[in-house]
Amino acid sequence: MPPWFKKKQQRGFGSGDAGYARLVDNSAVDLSHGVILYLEDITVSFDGFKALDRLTLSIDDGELRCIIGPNGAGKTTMMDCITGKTRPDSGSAYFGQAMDLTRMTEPEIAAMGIGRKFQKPTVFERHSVFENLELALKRDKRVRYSLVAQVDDEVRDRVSDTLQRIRLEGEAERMAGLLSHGQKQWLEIGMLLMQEPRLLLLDEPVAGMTDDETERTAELFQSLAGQHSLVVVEHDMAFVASIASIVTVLHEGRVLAEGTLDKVQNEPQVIEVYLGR
Amino acid sequence: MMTKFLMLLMLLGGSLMAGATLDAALIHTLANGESDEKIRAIQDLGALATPEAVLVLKSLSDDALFVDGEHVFYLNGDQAIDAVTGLALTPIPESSDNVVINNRVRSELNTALSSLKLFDPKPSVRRKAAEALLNDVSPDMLPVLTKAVAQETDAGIRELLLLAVAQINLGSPEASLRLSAVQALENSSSPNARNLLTILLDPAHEPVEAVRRAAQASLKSVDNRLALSDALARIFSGISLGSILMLAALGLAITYGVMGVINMAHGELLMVGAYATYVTQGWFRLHWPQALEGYVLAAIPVAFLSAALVGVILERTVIRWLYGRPLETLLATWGLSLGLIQCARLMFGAQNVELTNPSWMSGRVALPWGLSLPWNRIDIILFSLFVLALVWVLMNKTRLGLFVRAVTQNRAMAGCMGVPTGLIDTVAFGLGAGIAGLGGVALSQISNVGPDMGQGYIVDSFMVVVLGGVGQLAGAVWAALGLGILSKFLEGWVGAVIAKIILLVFVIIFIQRRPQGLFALKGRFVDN
Amino acid sequence: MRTPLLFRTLALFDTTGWIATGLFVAIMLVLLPLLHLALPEQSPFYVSSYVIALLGKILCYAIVAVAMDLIWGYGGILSLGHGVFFALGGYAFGMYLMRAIGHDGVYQSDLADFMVFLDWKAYPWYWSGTEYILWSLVLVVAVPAFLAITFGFFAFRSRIKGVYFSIITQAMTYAFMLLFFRNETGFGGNNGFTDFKRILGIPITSPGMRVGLFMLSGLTLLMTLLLCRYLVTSKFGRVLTAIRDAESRVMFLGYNPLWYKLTAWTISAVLCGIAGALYVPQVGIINPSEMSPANSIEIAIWVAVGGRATLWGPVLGAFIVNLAKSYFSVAFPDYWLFFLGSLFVVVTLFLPDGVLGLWKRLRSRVRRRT
Amino acid sequence: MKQRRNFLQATALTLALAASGLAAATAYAADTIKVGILHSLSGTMAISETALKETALMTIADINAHGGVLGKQLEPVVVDPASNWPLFAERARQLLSQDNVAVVFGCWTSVSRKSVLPVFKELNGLLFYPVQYEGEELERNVFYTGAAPNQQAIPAVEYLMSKDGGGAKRFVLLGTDYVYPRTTNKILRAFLKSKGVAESDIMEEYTPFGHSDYQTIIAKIKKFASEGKKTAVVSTINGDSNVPFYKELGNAGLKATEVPVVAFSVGEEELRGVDTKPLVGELAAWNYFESLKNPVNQKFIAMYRAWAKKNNLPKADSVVTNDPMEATYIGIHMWKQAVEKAGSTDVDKVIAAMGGQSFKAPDGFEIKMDEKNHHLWKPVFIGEVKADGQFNVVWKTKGPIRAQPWSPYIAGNDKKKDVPEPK
Repeated sequence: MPPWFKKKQQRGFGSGDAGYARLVDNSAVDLSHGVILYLEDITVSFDGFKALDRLTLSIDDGELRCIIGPNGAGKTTMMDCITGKTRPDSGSAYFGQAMDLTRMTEPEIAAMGIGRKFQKPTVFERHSVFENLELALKRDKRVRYSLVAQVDDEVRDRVSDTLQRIRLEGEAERMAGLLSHGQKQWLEIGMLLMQEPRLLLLDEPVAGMTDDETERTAELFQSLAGQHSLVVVEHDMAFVASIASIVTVLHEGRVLAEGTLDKVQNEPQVIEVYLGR
Repeated sequence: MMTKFLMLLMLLGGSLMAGATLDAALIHTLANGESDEKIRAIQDLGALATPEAVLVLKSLSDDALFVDGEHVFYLNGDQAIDAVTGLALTPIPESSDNVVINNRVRSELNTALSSLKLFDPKPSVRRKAAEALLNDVSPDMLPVLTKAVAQETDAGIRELLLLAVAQINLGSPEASLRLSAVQALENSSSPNARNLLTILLDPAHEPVEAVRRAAQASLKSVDNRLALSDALARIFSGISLGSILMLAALGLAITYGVMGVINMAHGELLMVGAYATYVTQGWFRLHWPQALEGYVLAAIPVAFLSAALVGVILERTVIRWLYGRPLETLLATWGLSLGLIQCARLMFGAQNVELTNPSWMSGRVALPWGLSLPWNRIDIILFSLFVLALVWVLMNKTRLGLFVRAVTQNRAMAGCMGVPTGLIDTVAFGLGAGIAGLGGVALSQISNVGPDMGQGYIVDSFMVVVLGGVGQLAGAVWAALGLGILSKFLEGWVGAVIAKIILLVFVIIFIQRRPQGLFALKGRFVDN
Repeated sequence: MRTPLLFRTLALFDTTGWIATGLFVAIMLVLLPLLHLALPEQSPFYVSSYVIALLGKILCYAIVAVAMDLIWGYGGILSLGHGVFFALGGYAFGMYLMRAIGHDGVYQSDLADFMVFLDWKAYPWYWSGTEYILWSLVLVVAVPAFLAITFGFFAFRSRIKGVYFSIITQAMTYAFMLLFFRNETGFGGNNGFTDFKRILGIPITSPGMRVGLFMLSGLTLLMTLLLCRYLVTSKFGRVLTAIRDAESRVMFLGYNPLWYKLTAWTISAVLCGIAGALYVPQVGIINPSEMSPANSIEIAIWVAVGGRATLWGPVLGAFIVNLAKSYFSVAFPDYWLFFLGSLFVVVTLFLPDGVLGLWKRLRSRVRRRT
Repeated sequence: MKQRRNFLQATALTLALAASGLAAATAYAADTIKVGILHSLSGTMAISETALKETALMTIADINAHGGVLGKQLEPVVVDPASNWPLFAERARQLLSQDNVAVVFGCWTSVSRKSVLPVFKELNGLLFYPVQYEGEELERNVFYTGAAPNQQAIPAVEYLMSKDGGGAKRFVLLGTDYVYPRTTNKILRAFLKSKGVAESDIMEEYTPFGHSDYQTIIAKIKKFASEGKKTAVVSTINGDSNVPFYKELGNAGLKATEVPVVAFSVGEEELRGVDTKPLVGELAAWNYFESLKNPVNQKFIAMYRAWAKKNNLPKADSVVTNDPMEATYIGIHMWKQAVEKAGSTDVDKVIAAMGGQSFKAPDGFEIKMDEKNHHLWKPVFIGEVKADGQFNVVWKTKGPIRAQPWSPYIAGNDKKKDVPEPK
């Protein structure tokens, strides 16, 4: 047993109940093969309609992958499967080598180190920006701790770092609901950063941003790649072009093509799907 | 034995005395005597069997025989007819009293009248009299019955009469008669026959073994038939309860299920429908009394429209401002329900109001295996099918239904396509309210109509809709039927209270297991 | 570095806040009791037992309102079944009160009178130990907590929320009401518990006991407010409101909303139970109609009238609605329901933040002008 | 900061409201005698209790018109406990401690009476309770002008067993599940046993309040009745459930001549909201019927009709009188007589003067308050429902009979004293 694990246990987090949102060091993720996310043969159907049809996909550690595809291609359903919101009818989903995502709840998966940004920016509108980030901070997330937790200097430091990164320094005490759409997107990304995830799932992160903001987002994502793995779903091709090396095209719940953006854009099936016959 | 003799007399010589006046002393005993004396007078009059005597007995049975000092009279239209002379009394006596009879006298009177009825020209009257006899037949009626069997032309009624004769013959001293009676009773499904047969199982009562064995066999077949009819009756009562639950919940299935409005005033819309029925009845009484029987039918559109109107007003004034805020809607509509209750109380008084079942909703219909089902419940089941069909057609076969479904699925898109969403909301809510009003018509026929009546149905209605699955009309139907039948079987087993508690717990657990109800729509949009 | 509990408690309010709290204590816990006990009945300042009983009852309701606010205002979970926790707390303490009657009942039996007429020979098992006040106080907390935990665990685990949750809580309280109406259930059926004689040997009708219970209710309300204030200003409170506003975001941050909701729900239920236990000896009766769905909905309206997601709002709401009820149902009995009904409608349509919100809005408007 | 302001505002508002509550409740001594009326005017019990409030007001107005009591006018104080049992206690306390009323006429359900009892004992008040009830109670501060079980239930069952009543041999004891039916049925069961009715010939069933689906129970009764012997149903079904019960009974073809039903809670007022067709011939046992023919009753009925018209009561043209209304009327008059005898409204003196008071009641008898047990002597009538919602009296006792609040059919009651415990 590695020494860090023992230490955590001694602090009393070793409860056997899987329902607890345990603080687990995400170095626990077994990355021995360099793959951080592995989906195999995932099928999800809603009343006969197959949202995902034997989808197989793998993401390398530290990779920045873009997923594109027309509406209804299964992008959001895929994210639901990874984050535990939807249980696949069949197939398997592994985080690293050993963690079976299909058997875990959303909070467990989040605690393992998968962060997710929604299509519609979802922040706590009636909390201040500071509180939003503070809640996201990687800490013990159990009730017991929350009852005695205090905002200490470490928390303040971490939050102000992130505020700087997402350029919301001046807005710390503002209600999140009063931010602009683009600022909310940034705040949500900032919350993901506070979580210190291994893998970030970002659903249309630049929708509603100004060109300037989009550019800065691209920079941010590129700076994150390497230490984190990122999966970005996006419609904005210019943005995709500016950040991704490898692009996966989904269609009707399956991988239609995969490769560099140039390569997939020239594939005849992709053109057909996007432009119609 | 007295009766037997008198019956014979009546049959043989009754008609000779037609037109004659009645014995004044007899009539006065009938009017003023003690119970025992009255019974004797009734028997005497029954024996006379003249039209005059029958009229007097009938008036007595309808509480329409009056006494005023020395005059005993009954009413015929506007005239008071002297019971003794058969002549009209002028002027009509002012202060008069009913001739009071108690149940014992009334029962005697019924026997006298029903024996007379066995010879009525109308088969339906004869059938009823024969059916009544099956449950209460006494040995001294044998001669009358034999005579009636001989005269009877209708095979069905004859069979009934023969069963009655067989019941009497079970007590016959001749073993062969008893045996054939026992065998005849194999086809009976009257509990009375069952009791009589049970007695024959006892060797102390029945010395002949063959008869005992036959009785055993007959008893078994009667028992089977009774058990079957018992089970069928229970299923029927479950379906009946289910249809009532469905009528109560169907309006909610539209307002809540389809539109997503948590309408806690739903029960009060039922109440509006019920009061509309009451008002219709009052109108008929006042303006069109000869058609009073049909008031329930006339109340259907009235109830629909008045409840729909109330619904539209609620939607326009309150509910429309709360779309998308379900918990606030819940509280506001609860407030509305309190207001509606108090309105009803101020308009109609705190007391329940009186609604008369029309004759086609009273009484019961006899079916094979001794099963007999009450008309009002049958009518309500049919009515619920009608309402269900109406809702189905409205929602699936009309433009209105199309618009409603479009608006509820994607308001913005529907608006873009030119659907007047605001108007559709109002109309749809009005429709749901109107359907609730129809439910109120049905409830008014089996239950109390009072200001608080709606409160009793709100929890049940929500249970049905939630159990069936929000947005699923078919789900609501199955849920209502299922809950109805389940509750009736549980009730027979553990009693009404525990049955209700079990059902509530069942629904709570069920929702925990399947939050989307019986007929869930699966998909991405469910949670959002 | 941890801040000592005392400092953290002191930090719940600022100086003026504590002065105001002191004022509340002075009036509710000192002035009114004194005016009742020390003055002669003829004095114009005498506070009659009726007023003490009325205010004592409303104090209990205020505790319930604050508890409801914790779960609804802060947690976004509207319970239409809080009456059941209130009543269970009341019944739990009522069991002790029944046992304390001793042989002074109508039948001079060890058993409660209603058991005598049901021909029961001994107390059923769930009554055992209730002759000790401590055990019944344990039950006051444990029974609502147990019900809240079991019900809440399954409901929250199945992610039942919003209106669904409201409806099944309503079904729950309805089921309990039916159960308690049954005579065989062993809680006195429709009549419930009544004719209490004494607590710890002190007659329940003595002025000292009445004032004691009144003060205890005031104190409990104060403690409830402090506790809830602490909860909602802690990280727990922030997570709870975050769940209210965006539950899925909270989940994807790694919090399990189940435990947060369950904790708040259970605390709320226990507070209701305690309020019920204080309520029963003061009004002298507990019966199943306390569990009727209508009563539980009324609790929600106290909170809504005062102002959701504020702590003093519900207290204010409980006082306004109940004093109005006392006044209206004597002065205009016919219009009380209209008043209550329109209160529901007006508050939801025009006063989403309740009376406190209205007050704030008015004042800020006045300030802007000057 | 925010919290502090909230706090101050809340405190200020609370105090203002509390103060207004105090001010409203101040009482003044005047040249009137205050009389409290404690009946639910809203909620589920309003159906029954509103009429009692009107009767009380009418009787008080009548007494005032005839010179009042001890030369003073009576001043009624009406409060509405809204069918809420704790509220009954609160309102009783209000009447006794704020309004200082001399006497309270009120309550209907047993639970409301149980709820106010401690208040009356604590504040030494005086309550007149006008409704038939289960007995098993005798309080110094209460006078019971309704029937005890032996003045209603037992004579009714005796009648059913008699030749005129049909000679019933089997009994269904059917009731709503609360104290009155439970106790009554317990007494009846013991009584039936003493008359030689076997355990297997008694069926006891209870339904919850507001129960409206009687299909199952009627089927059970039908089966029970078909097992050979003459069966009768004794119904203590309460209020609203009666209509569905009788409708189902009628539809099931159980006629009064075959299976008679005698009810203890169905009177003229209850029949007003009912289609009486299916009920004709069913029985009810009471101590008063509107249809009784005697001058006192005619005067009583006329007085009430005039009152209803004058005060525009709902459906004033069809008001009826019933047993609890008569009991209210008697109670108020007897209290007046006792006050006059005692020369004071002092509760202790009035209690002492009540015993032995007699009054010519609308039931046609000179009835008296028992010297000892705080209950009235009452005649018993059995009536059959007529189509117009009135009753035909088919049987009555020879004269008023004495109440037995402690039924001899309940074990242990033989040791009970027939006088209330002194203060």
